[in-house]
Amino acid sequence: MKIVMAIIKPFKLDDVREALTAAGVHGMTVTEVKGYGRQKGHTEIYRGAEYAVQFLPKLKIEVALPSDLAPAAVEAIASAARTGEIGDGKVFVVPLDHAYRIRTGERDADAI
Amino acid sequence: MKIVMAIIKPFKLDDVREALTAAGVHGMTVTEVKGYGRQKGHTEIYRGAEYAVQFLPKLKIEVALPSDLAPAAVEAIASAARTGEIGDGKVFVVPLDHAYRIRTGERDADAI
Amino acid sequence: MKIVMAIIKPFKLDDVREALTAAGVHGMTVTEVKGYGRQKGHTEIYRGAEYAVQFLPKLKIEVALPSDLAPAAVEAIASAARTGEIGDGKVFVVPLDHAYRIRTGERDADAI
Amino acid sequence: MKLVPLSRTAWVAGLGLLGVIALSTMALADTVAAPVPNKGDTAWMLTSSALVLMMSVPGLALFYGGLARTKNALSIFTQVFAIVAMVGILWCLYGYSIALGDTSGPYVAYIGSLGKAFLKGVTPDSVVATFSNGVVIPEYAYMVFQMTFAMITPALIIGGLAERTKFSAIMLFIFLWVSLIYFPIAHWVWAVAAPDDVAAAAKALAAAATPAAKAAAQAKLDSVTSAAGWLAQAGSLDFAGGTVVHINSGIAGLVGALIVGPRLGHGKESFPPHSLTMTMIGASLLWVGWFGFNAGSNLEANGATALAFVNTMVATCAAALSWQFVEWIVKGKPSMLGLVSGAVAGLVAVTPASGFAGPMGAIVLGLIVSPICFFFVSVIKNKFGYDDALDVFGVHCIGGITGALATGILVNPVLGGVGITDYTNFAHGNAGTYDLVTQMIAQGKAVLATLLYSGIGSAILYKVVDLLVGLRPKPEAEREGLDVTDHGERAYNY
Amino acid sequence: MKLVPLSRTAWVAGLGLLGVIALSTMALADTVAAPVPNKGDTAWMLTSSALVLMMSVPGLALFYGGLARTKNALSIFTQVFAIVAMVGILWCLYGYSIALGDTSGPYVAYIGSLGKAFLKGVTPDSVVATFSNGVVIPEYAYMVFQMTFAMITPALIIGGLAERTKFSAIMLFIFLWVSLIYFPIAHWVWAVAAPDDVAAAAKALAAAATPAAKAAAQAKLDSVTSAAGWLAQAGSLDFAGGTVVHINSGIAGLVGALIVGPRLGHGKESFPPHSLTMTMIGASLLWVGWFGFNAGSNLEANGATALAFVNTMVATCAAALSWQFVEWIVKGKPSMLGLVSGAVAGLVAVTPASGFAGPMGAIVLGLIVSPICFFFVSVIKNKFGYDDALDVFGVHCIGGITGALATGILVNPVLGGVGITDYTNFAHGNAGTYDLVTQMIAQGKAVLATLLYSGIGSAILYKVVDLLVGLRPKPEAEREGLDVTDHGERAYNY
Amino acid sequence: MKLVPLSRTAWVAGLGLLGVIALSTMALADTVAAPVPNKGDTAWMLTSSALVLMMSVPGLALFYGGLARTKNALSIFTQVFAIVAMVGILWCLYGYSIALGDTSGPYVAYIGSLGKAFLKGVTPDSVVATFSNGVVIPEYAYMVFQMTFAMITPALIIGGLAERTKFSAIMLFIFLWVSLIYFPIAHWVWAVAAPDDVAAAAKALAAAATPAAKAAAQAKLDSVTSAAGWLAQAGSLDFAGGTVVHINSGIAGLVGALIVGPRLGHGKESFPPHSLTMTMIGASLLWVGWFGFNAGSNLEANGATALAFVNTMVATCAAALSWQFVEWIVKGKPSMLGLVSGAVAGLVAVTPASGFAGPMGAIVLGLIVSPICFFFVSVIKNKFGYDDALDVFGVHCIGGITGALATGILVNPVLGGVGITDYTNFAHGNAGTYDLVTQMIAQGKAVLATLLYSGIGSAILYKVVDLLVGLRPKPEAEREGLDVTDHGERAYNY
Ligand SMILES: Nc1ncnc2c1ncn2[C@@H]1O[C@H](COP(=O)(O)OP(=O)(O)O)[C@@H](O)[C@H]1O
Ligand SMILES: Nc1ncnc2c1ncn2[C@@H]1O[C@H](COP(=O)(O)OP(=O)(O)O)[C@@H](O)[C@H]1O
Ligand SMILES: Nc1ncnc2c1ncn2[C@@H]1O[C@H](COP(=O)(O)OP(=O)(O)O)[C@@H](O)[C@H]1O
Repeated sequence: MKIVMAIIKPFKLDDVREALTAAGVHGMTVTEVKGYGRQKGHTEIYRGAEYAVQFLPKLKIEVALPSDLAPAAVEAIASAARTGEIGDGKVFVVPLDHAYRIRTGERDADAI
Repeated sequence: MKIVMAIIKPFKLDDVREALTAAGVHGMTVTEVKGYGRQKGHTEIYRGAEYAVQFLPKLKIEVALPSDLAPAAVEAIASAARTGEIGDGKVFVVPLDHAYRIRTGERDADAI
Repeated sequence: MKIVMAIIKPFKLDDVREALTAAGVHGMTVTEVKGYGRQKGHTEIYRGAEYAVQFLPKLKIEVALPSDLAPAAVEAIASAARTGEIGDGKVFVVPLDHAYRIRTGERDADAI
Repeated sequence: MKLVPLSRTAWVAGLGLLGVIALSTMALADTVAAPVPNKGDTAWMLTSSALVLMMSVPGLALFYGGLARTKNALSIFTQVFAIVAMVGILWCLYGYSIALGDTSGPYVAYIGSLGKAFLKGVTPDSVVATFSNGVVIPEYAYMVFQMTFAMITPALIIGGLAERTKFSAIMLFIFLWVSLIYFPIAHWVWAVAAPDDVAAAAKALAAAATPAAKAAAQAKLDSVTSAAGWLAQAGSLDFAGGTVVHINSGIAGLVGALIVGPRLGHGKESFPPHSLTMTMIGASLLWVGWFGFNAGSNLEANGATALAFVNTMVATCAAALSWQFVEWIVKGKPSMLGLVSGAVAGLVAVTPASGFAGPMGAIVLGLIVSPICFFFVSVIKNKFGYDDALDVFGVHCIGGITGALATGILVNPVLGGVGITDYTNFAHGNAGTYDLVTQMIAQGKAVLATLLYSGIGSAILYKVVDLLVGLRPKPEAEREGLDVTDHGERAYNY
Repeated sequence: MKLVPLSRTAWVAGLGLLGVIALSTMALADTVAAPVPNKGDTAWMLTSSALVLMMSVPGLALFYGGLARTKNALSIFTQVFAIVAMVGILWCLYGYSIALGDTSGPYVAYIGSLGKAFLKGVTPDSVVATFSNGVVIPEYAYMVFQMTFAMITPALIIGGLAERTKFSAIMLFIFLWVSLIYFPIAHWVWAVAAPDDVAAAAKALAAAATPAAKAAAQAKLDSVTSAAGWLAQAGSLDFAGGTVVHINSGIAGLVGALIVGPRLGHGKESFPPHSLTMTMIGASLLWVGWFGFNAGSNLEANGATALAFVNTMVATCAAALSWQFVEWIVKGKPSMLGLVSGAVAGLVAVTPASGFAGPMGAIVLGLIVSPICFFFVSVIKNKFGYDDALDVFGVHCIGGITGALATGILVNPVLGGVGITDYTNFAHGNAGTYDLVTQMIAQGKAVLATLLYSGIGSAILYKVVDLLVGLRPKPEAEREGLDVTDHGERAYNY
Repeated sequence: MKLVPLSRTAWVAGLGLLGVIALSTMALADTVAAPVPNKGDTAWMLTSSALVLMMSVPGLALFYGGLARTKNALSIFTQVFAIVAMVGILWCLYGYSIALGDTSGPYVAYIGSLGKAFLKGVTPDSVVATFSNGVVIPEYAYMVFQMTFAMITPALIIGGLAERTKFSAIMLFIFLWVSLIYFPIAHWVWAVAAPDDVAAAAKALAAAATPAAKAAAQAKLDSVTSAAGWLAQAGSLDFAGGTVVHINSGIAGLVGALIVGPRLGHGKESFPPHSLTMTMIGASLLWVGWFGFNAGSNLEANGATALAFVNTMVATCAAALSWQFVEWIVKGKPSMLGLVSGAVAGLVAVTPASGFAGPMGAIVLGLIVSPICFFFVSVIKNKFGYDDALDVFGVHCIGGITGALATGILVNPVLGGVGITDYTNFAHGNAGTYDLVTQMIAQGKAVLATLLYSGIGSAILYKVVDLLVGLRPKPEAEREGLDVTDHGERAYNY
């Protein structure tokens, strides 16, 4: 099993969720994060003080899934989240050893 | 070593923390997240506009621990977080290669 | 490839970002989290009610990088984030199978 | 609200004197012109009415809502705002008439009549008496000023019910409560004879030549002076609503907290206030608006109004500091919530006393009320385990009782109070003379009557509402929060 | 703003009568002393002015800003605050003069002159007439009270443009709009002859002995009565600004929403309000401040002022409840946003009626306006797909039309209204007698004139501004949010 | 606060004239009745007092608190609220007496006496003089109005100390500061002779027949006119507190910033405001409340009050726009914080001028003050590296100096000012005639005296407090935030 973890632009969430659903993924967890990368930030000015804001708001999506579904999920996310502009984000795939569903105690493939 | 990562209902945090402590785990990191899954959301109405809110507030708990402690931690979390209602959440176990304690420079088992 | 994930004290973010940049890492994702560990919390009092607050605000930094860069990144983070006081946090290294850049479709080493 | 009708016999005896004075000053103009409102008074009463509305929305809504958890913040706001709106209409339909507008009818000591239902007969030219002879204000201004009191009082109750009571239940309960409990109690305390009517009747009595005329005039005078609420007749002092507003709502809130039961997780989970910033704004606007409440209760803009204003200022300052220092000593840290809770406790306590005490008395009252309320919200509440979520009992009821009783003491001129000085003070012997025991009995009577009538009456109404629509939401709904389940909204979408 | 000049012939005929009355009361003092302001009136007008400023900042800023998304919250606050500041200056430079201060010049039915530009000649001793004979207030108080109306009206427009219009475009548009649309319309409706001038002219006419003198006096009288805006002369009733403020800004907002186009993601993404807490505070402060707006519009502090105050209170209560119950029935849940939207709709609707209707009429108006506005914001808006982001059309324009038309009905004394009772009502025959058809025609004329002039004029101005500086930001800038891209700030850094 | 005692000789010479006028108008009623307060004035003063309280809480608390970081938000709120509460009590105990209530005693040019400590002798019937002959207001209203000034002034200081000073240190410092610095300076500027006392003394002098009687009368007159603060005697104009409030607090804040030292991380970390929404609300409520501050300072409700109101409105508008445009040009973007900072700078600058300048002068003042303050907060502050966290020096002290000096120019009737027109203007030769140099010297004297006395005095007090309780929290405590470490709370628990 894998965890597919994607960093995307916030307004792409609905598109990504729909693409994942279409790809057969029916659960995910989303976190508000701040990203630093090539995309340049902006300057904020508060009276005398100017701040270069380098961290930009992003969303992190985590999806646990069977390994064979991972490529399709990555593809679904990537195509739904793409705008072509810098800062579109990343998709990472990390190994997942075990999964449990708390409500039922189901495990691994049954749990996700 | 493993990282046990659990998605739970927010009001279960204290129960889970206590159960983990009882299981010998003395450190954890908690993140506010939004979950999408089988549990149905609700509708919000703002003047003319109705929105189906599908993401529900959850907490993500991350615990780094020696591999042998993982099953007990998973069990502790699962039993403390269970209500039996849909949406209770998941527990995931992912591999952890290394750990360091910043303050002391201790490593791996000593660090967690 | 690895994901280096660090829990640090919030006011150390800028130092850590600079240290990582110096170490050749040019992207990262930051999440506001709450940490529980040895560092003691504080008590809050709201009229009659006293609450022991055990979770303290921390930042989680996630950096995806080639495996050979990981030790340097860990070292950079650890030395930049160290105050020597309890609660300085942890650095974890977890395996990363694949990485994609959404904008370009680049993969793995090219993506990060 | 400083009318203090004494016992009927005192009235009757005393009025002879007044009549003579009245006669002499009116000698030149037998058909004296009806008094017209002074525009300064009208300006002040309208300003005061706006200020009291601001106490409810946004003041109380924020003070209470900030203390709730995020998931119930909107439910608090909605309840306060909707109660204000509903009571505004009820007040026009019948509330004003039965509480204050039409003090006629067979049970006039207990409730008025419907002669001014739907504001019948009220016009821009209608005037009502103030507490000074010959001074009137537009009836619309008086009506709307009193409306704002009827709006905020029931809204206070939800402090005891917060975070766990259905919106439908709250609306039904408040509809019944304001009709059956608030309107009568407001009548008991604040329905009084107009000074000019008393003077006119007394004048007629003094002028009566024949025994028959004398008897008729006496009867007329009796009827004027007895057309007052029973607590007013009993001599209870309540300048701006210690009993009517604070004890009344506070006890209803406590009874509600007991009947509805504690919030899920009470005593186990922590319920920290979701935004003390909002609570601070709310407390501040309560303070600012309270000048309308207290100083507006003088119904005109004169030196006595300024005194009520000053007392409202300094009792609040003293109580805020006092709470903070008690907390600093007892808990080790002086919290902002403690500071503003003290301010509200001071405002509550000075409400009945604001027109009667002197500033130094008001300061002492402020210093005293905070430790008492602090003790209730931090010791008594925990000991008995009732979940008075936003402390309407601990602050409003206890603060109101403290203030109501202290008023009986602080009115004493020896302590800097104004004494029993209003237009009723012309009676024989001890009438108008301050007597501690007499006054404390009158104060105690009002406190007890309010506690009993409102406490028992509210209990019955909660049970009725529970039968009709159910007081409490389902546990899942309570867990999810009333904002989403009752109102389909969330307070914040950052 | 309750001056109701009837047709010129009615005036002329009627004034003879008035002259006689005036003469007799003035017989003893031929050189009658100039009236001086009553301090109660002055206090009330200054209080009212502060209240109306509070409606804009922070009231409207919060009401609107809370409904925006976090990333545009500051842009709303900035726009409201900067509009207020800019219009305050423009009002002093020329706005006051051409709208109300100098009602002379060749096109006086449509616009005044520049005689008081830069407030020339206004001193602490200058006074202006109210609606009562012999009652004046300091001109500075009148000028600043009316300034606050000119400040808030254009700020309302941004409800239609929110979250997608450049700050520079908004400032330029508002500068043009207030100068070319607001100032004239305010003149049409509110520029009227002073009662004392009319009385003096009538008196002179009555006293004129020779035909030549009579003709001269008649000419003078004509010139006095015709120095009024054309809608005022047409007999349209608009107590505090149903047409001038709400229809005017509401239609300009709709036209703006259409020309600027919908927000990116409109109809696809959800745009939940970022802080309904702020919206609640804003709505509450609008309500509190609106007493200055409506009751202040009587220009003095008397019983009629109190009536306007009461109407403002009860229409709001009724409309808040009414919206909530409609929503409860139609959508299944009573939301807080619905409740406060209803309150604002009620405030809007009662604005033109506040000095004319009786309280029961105001309640009915409140009950009616909310379903109408609800229908527009939840059905019509979705059906036609325009993106009136903060519902300035659905609430202000529609509510304003409802109120403007209802005023024509509710002023009827049979329905508890005050009737056509002001100083113009001395004319022959039916003058001063309420007539439904006549009145509704007058009301309809004002509504239509405002819709057309403001609608078309605004469209032209938007196009001009688009050419000059561009209305809309780049899509990336709109995505990122105007707070950062226009102002370089973020509202919250928790 | 527009009393302008000229030099003693000018007084004496001039009063003969006044005496004659006074005599003639009083000829008919030798034993003239004591003036009674006008209810419009009383209503206005009470309204103003409530408005000024609203400036402090919640206004200033929000304006400042919003600029702080989340972890220190409550500490700001608590400090402002607690200072207000403490000073309210101190004012009653002795502050009022020594500052304004009892202008007797040997050092009356520098400080009053304790004759009204504990408000001894003040009753609802006590009155105090205004700036018009024969016009009085209730002493309680005057006392509480001035109390609100004593409350807000020290609260402003914390802008310089924010986010790094212990609560206990702040409370102790403010206790000392208000007692030893504010009360005296308020006395210097605002303790003046009552117009009626001057008139009565002058009348007695004019009536004195024998040389002995003349000498006695002259001595009496001298004693009346010299019972004033030394800056008042020097002819400094400060209508509502440019020196007493803003320069005074601003310099104390700067000295504090220097002594306490910069916040941890200053110059390295970014300290963005945690909620500009709160700052906007705060600035708006400061504006609304400031009408009480400035227009209330006229002590009655007349045309001059309306002028002060207008000036307060338009200077603020002009300064808000001015700051915004400067920022737009210099920094590339017009920020909301800039806009509202400009508004506050305008309010500060117009404070001393509000009753003296004409509206056009006030607009110019507003346009000028913002660039000056902008320069200080964005260039000077960075250059010198002091950490005036919330810019109390850059906005209040610099704005206050600008306003105080500009007042000396704008009062010139040629520039639309009211001139040196009050009751002192009856003197020989140039008395009452505006002279630029004379006036600027008087203004400069007040500015300098305030800067020196407050600057040096504050430095000493900070050192004393540092010795007694320590000014600064431990670094860990400062890192964690004062909300948790000083008060045991957090502002938000979303
Ligand atoms: N090495 C990395 N590790 C973790 N997250 C990263 C890394 N590089 C980039 N990111 C995340 O991806 C986001 C987009 O990256 P950026 O370099 O700005 O644009 P792009 O993905 O288009 O190349 C960043 O804001 C950050 O959240
Ligand atoms: N495949 C998944 N990957 C990551 N998180 C998931 C996944 N499926 C569910 N979750 C998380 O678990 C939560 C609960 O899942 P849900 O399907 O609603 O209920 P249950 O766990 O009872 O089956 C979701 O809200 C989401 O946060
Ligand atoms: N076993 C763990 N798993 C995940 N996070 C942990 C673990 N132990 C500690 N942490 C995180 O590290 C932070 C610091 O840990 P703590 O024990 O307080 O201090 P130190 O790192 O100095 O020993 C905690 O607040 C928590 O966020």
